[in-house]
Amino acid sequence: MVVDFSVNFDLNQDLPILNIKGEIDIHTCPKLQDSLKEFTEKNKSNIVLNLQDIHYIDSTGLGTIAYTAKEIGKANHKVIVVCDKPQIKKIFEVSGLLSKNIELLDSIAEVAQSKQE
Amino acid sequence: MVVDFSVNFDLNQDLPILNIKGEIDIHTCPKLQDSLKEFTEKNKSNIVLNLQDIHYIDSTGLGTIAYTAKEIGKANHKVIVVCDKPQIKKIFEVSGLLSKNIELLDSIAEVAQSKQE
Amino acid sequence: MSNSPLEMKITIPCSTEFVSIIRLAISGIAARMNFTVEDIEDIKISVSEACTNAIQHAYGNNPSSDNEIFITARMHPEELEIEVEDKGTGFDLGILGTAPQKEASEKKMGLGLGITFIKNLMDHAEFSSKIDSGTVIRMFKKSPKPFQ
Amino acid sequence: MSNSPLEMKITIPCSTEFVSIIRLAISGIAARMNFTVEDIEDIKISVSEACTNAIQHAYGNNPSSDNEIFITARMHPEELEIEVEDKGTGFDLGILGTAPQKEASEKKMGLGLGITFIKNLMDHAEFSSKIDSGTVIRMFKKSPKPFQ
Ligand SMILES: Nc1ncnc2c1ncn2[C@@H]1O[C@H](COP(=O)(O)OP(=O)(O)O)[C@@H](O)[C@H]1O
Ligand SMILES: Nc1ncnc2c1ncn2[C@@H]1O[C@H](COP(=O)(O)OP(=O)(O)O)[C@@H](O)[C@H]1O
Repeated sequence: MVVDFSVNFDLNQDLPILNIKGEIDIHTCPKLQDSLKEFTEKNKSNIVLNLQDIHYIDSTGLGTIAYTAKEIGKANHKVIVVCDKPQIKKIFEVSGLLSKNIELLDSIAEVAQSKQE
Repeated sequence: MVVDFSVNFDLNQDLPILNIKGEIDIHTCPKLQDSLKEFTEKNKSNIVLNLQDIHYIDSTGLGTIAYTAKEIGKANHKVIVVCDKPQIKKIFEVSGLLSKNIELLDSIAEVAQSKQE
Repeated sequence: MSNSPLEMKITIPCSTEFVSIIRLAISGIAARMNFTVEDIEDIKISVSEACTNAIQHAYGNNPSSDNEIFITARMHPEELEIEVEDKGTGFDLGILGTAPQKEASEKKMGLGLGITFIKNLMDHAEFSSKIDSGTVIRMFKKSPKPFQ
Repeated sequence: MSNSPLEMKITIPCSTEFVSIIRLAISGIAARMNFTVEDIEDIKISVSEACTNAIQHAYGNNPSSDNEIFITARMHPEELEIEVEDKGTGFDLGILGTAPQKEASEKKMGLGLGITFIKNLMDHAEFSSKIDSGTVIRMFKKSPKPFQ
């Protein structure tokens, strides 16, 4: 079914986490863009995009993530995408988007780990 | 999504149970009809239709159940429909189908209970 | 933006496997219009029954890509309108609810429930049918909050 | 039964909220044709990207019931064919993959990924476009077992 789309910041973690739920497509993407813009204007740090509750992402969603990565990359920060769904991971891989400042991890737990390394 | 439809008999219970999964509509109904026909030809007893894993039923499904009830009603047997989904229960109620030989119960556990009463 | 309501049109062949796809698409539209889960179920069943009738009665259950069913969803600001049209046999609306119709329905293992469901589960429904020309059912459901 | 493939046609207005409904309907068709979950995802994304392009580029993101997008799914015995057509601006296919196009895409926050996805995720895709007249994309995916 058509699931509600929501974007919520969790700032009480080591790194700020954006929890996104639903489907990211041309219809819902503007909401994500707004949230990310608001965030990057206020915060100067790495950011975690939690896509565990996302079951669809299209090129507009990837474009928005790439744009954010470019913006925060200027200050040497990066976007950490958390997702373990094979179909979503595949889209990131086909897109050729993964680079040194867009990282793809399987779980939030791995974020903490990768920080320590 | 479009879910697979399946019909399975469980004859190892007090009463024979037909476990039905998926959506009952004009497309899947013939399969249900065949199973019920096969059953009523071989068995002379009450029958439990377990609709707990059904998320849709239409008038063709109700028609098939009513037909079976009529057939086995000739030998004073009845159809016990098990279902606790409000939307499915509503359809049975709007249909006006529930009668002394089509009974609607919320759980398999209640079948055993209603037998003892 | 033009003033006419947003409209989605779907054409399916008279073939049973497409009815569940229509239910999916119509649920999607209804969810976008903020209908409740219960209302969405009611709409799904009503549209599904109209399509089922077209397949069973209008085209005599003869699956063919020539026998088409036309479904139109119109998203009005305050209600969803759905039209299901076939170009099949048509029927005499006067028979609805009569004894001979009940008998005829039962012969085909039907219960005369399809139209009963549409009338009971939608807010309003209009039927028109012409022998040898086809049937159109238009059904309406008020949306919980004004749309757009 | 006629020999032409079963065909489902959907017309939507150029409005973003309909793209998810197209995905639902297309998943339904693909599931009926026994495609794997992975294939269904690939088909969903490809069709969705084609619709998104029509909304963004063909009709300049101007939601209107006059600007329509036409989606046709044809269930061939061994493959699913999906056509997405718009009557919008059209574009020069020659620009695809060139540096100026990449630049233009990026200006619109795009990545030039839509068509890349379609080409990579479907077995085969054909593009045709005419300036001021519109664009048609036809895409094909072989089904795992012959259908029907
Ligand atoms: N689209 C249609 N084309 C032709 N006849 C129809 C159509 N829809 C309904 N009918 C007629 O109206 C009768 C009642 O329909 P319905 O209430 O759905 O009950 P049922 O399908 O169980 O017979 C049908 O038996 C049929 O004769
Ligand atoms: N339906 C269409 N109508 C007009 N132009 C289109 C259409 N589809 C694609 N294009 C053009 O092709 C370019 C590449 O499309 P695409 O690969 O989807 O990337 P993006 O949408 O990110 O720019 C678009 O920027 C646009 O100029």
